[in-house]
Amino acid sequence: MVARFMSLKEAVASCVKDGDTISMEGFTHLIPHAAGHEIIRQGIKNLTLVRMTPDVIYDQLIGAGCAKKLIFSWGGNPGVGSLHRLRDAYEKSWPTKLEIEEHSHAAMANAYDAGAAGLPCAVFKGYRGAELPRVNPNIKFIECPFTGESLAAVPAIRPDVTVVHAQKANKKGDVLFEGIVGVQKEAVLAAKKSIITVEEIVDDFGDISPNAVMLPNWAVTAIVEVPGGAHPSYAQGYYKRDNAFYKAWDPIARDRETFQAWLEEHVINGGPEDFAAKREANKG
Amino acid sequence: MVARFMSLKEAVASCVKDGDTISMEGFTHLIPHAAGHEIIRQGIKNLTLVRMTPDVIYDQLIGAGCAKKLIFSWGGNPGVGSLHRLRDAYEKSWPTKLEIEEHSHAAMANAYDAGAAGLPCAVFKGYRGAELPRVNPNIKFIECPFTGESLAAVPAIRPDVTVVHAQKANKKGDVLFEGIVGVQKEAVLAAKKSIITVEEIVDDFGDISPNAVMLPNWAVTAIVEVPGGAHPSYAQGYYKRDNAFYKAWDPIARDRETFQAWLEEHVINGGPEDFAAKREANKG
Amino acid sequence: MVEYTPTEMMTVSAARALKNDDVCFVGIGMPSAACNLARLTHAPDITLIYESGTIGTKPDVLPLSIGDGELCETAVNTVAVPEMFRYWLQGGKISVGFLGAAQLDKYGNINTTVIGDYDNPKVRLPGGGGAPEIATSCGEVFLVMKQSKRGFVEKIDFVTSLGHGKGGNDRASYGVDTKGPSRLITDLCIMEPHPEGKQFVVTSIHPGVTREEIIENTGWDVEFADEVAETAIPSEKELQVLRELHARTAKAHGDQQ
Amino acid sequence: MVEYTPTEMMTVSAARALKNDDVCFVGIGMPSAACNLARLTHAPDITLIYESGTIGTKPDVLPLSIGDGELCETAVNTVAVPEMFRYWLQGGKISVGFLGAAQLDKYGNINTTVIGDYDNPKVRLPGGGGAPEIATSCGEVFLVMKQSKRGFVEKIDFVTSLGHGKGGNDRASYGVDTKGPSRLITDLCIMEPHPEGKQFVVTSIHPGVTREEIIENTGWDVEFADEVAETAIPSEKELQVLRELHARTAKAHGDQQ
Repeated sequence: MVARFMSLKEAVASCVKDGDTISMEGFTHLIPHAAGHEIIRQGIKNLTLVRMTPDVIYDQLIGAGCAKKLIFSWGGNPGVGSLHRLRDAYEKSWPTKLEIEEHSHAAMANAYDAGAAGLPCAVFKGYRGAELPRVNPNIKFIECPFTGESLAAVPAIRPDVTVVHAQKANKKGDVLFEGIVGVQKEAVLAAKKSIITVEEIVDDFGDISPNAVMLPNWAVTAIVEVPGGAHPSYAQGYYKRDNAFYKAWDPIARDRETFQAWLEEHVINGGPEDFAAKREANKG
Repeated sequence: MVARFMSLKEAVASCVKDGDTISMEGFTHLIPHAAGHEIIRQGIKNLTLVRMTPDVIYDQLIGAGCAKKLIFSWGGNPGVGSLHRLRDAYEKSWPTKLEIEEHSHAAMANAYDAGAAGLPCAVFKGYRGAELPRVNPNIKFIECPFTGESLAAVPAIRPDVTVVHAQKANKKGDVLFEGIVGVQKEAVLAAKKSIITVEEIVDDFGDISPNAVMLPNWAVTAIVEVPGGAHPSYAQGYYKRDNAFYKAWDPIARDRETFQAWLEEHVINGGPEDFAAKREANKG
Repeated sequence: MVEYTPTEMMTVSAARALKNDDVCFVGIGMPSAACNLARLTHAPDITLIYESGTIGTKPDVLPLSIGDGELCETAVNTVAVPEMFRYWLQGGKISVGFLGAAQLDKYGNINTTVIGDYDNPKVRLPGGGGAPEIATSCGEVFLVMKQSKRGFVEKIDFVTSLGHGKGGNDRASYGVDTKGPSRLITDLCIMEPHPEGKQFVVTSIHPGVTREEIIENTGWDVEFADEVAETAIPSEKELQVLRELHARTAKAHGDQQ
Repeated sequence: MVEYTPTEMMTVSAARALKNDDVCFVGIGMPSAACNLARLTHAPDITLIYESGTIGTKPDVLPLSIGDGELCETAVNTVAVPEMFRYWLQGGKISVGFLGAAQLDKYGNINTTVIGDYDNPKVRLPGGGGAPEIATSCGEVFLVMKQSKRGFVEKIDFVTSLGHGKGGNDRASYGVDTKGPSRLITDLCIMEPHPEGKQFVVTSIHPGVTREEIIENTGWDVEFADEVAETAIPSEKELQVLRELHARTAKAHGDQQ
């Protein structure tokens, strides 16, 4: 079951279906925006979206009507403010009702770890004295069988599909992450299927550490070369975070019509090839 | 509490005391043999020795009478055979009685991970249908609060002192591991104090990956430069495993007198400086 | 006479609370400015950790997000996010957590989740992020926040992260053995928890601020210590370093922060 | 006519059981020889994983230990041991686990812990190591072991690692949903579990071996399948590659293995 190289269209069409639980990760760095656009273009609906920080990428998917539920731990546009599409869906059910399941970062990070590790739940020292357990039935407490200490437990995250962006794949389909690696490796290993967009496909990785953060080809489903595919997020070694876009997103998303016009122009009438220009524009 | 550079004698004298629980790790690679010899020379007793694979290094410590208890998951001389000093202590209480607590590798690896993570216990899918839980009261089972699935639990490993060997420290006292990194990082993070012997102290690490396997200086207690300090184990990039020594160990350890003569000559009358020659002899 | 803004006074006071050997878990915004100011002045060896996994980072400009490339490029090491939360935060390796809040009570319990009811909120805030476990796993917690009646309330709408709970030894009743909020730095003053009751007590007032201003901007009955100090004004060096940091940041982010 | 030893026949048979797309967790000794023989003959793309953390390793010589430098130097990636056991083994990423044993029963339960009583053993063996969880977490398990009455026993002294338990569906009663031992390769024959009872049944006999020899060297009542095949003899290529591998290994380790 070695990874197959394919187009983004083919990857999304063959891996993601209505009603799936999908995780698109990247902790500020390497967020798979191009793949998010493709999911919107293919009109996939009723997704349960999982992501620690549902920032602009999920604001777009939610505003486009792809999601029925969001599992998250921090929902904002980092350093800018609110996610207006997320709030509009949650507070006013536009364009559709959005259910939320809220956790802390520690809970989500542990839940991905547990998912990768094949466990049904994650056990950690969390939520002590916090109020989320009152409103989220997916937070429980168990006792350490040796010390009697109370420990939090949350269900493992096991997405149907995980979508992430990485710097490189080699010709065999092994994938290399570098820099802020977030929970990407865990999210891929926790999922039934995975789509990895990459900045480039190289012959081989050259002289890298034996302990580099990698996924071997048999642990990945689909690989797609999408230069700039993380924009407005960034890919270390390739291009910088487009902070101006994150700020510009605020007024775009604040208003339903402005958002829809943006979506029409940049997503519906766009394609993965548009991202290469964004990469060029944010170099250096 | 930044790491201090010191001599091996000073490091062991200031960190390790009678009755401590100590972990000396290194999964075949980077086993801290020079530090083991120093512990023997300082006559430290009643240690609880923790190690996944108590191979030759613990055979020496046990034979020298340093240990009262061994926590382990595989006790042999890899590819060669039995650990005769371990068996003599366990079966015939020579030179002192040795108590054992036995686990599987998965349990120990998870217990180190839990120790590093500040948890009182590790929870994992282990020991299913296996008989160790019958003879080891430190193996229990808990239920997943979401699925009801039975999961194994073992106490976290929290050593008083962890001793490991690494390739390099820089002048600030940050430590770099490369290659087969085993459970060393976890064992250090799980311990109250740590001693790291290194092949060399360099000005800086140069062009390494941001994701290299490292310990920052404030996470380490003592650093000692001991070239060749892992012999007869190996340090990738410096020297190879001395397989011939592992084979030669079998007849040395088989007999109490031969062992004692070896101990007198190579440990009691030896010192960390002897290891540099071993490094030279096993290059290439 | 040096001129400075209340926000600058707050940032400088927050920076001063940090020691050279601290290992500090840094939130974005005001905590990030204070921590980097400390690093660029009296605490050059301080270890700054961001939840994106960057350990010992030394950013030349303040990050807009918690995971800007600058953080990784200048770090001693960058680890995966599960490792950050498991080995480093939960593992008890962090001496100080630096947090802000939308709402705060006198025991240092904080709310960054919702204003109003959880299911039908007046304002839906971003949520807890790292805070619930930063608040309990770090050796101690510094809070930094502009003072106002809206933010400093008698009862917060939602306990995102535990402070001293209901006061006294309540925090320990949750099985938490860390110190919790040990300092609250505002644009008006510095408060510290009462040794027994654990409610915040004003221990230092910034120059030019009156007790009445503090009382007017606080939703609970303000307590003052028997001896209240006057906070030392920002030094020229502190202000210069802070302003240069902000100027570099604005330039790097392509516009005003 | 090609000449070969029973051990070579066993190793070649074990190697043949592996497929090109298998991800195989390899034990030291016989499993290591078989897996690398498969890689050097019909399964060039097989992924070999050793518990030391080396993923996709392609050693030119057989390692003496589970963590020889050769394994890391030729691997696609090397991960920490906790990650290996948590994400890769327990995470269900491994298709085949390859194990040997000191004692084995007809349901493929294995003992590598003690001969005799646990607390007062006749022989203290090295212990389980990775085996208890390899046996339950891999998609299926191949066992490879020289046949003898001492090793192939009616009742093993200690259940280090679960096979088919008491047979039938007993394995599943432990919450284990993997296949378990699906093949036992010895120097005399190949056995596979009965579809219902799960006891081992001889399905292929190595050339020149008689049924009597198998019965004499087995401590339980041997069952033969209705149709028992004759194992194909080692090909010249298989023998050549295996012998070259052993020769390189002996040379590299500085003496005879």
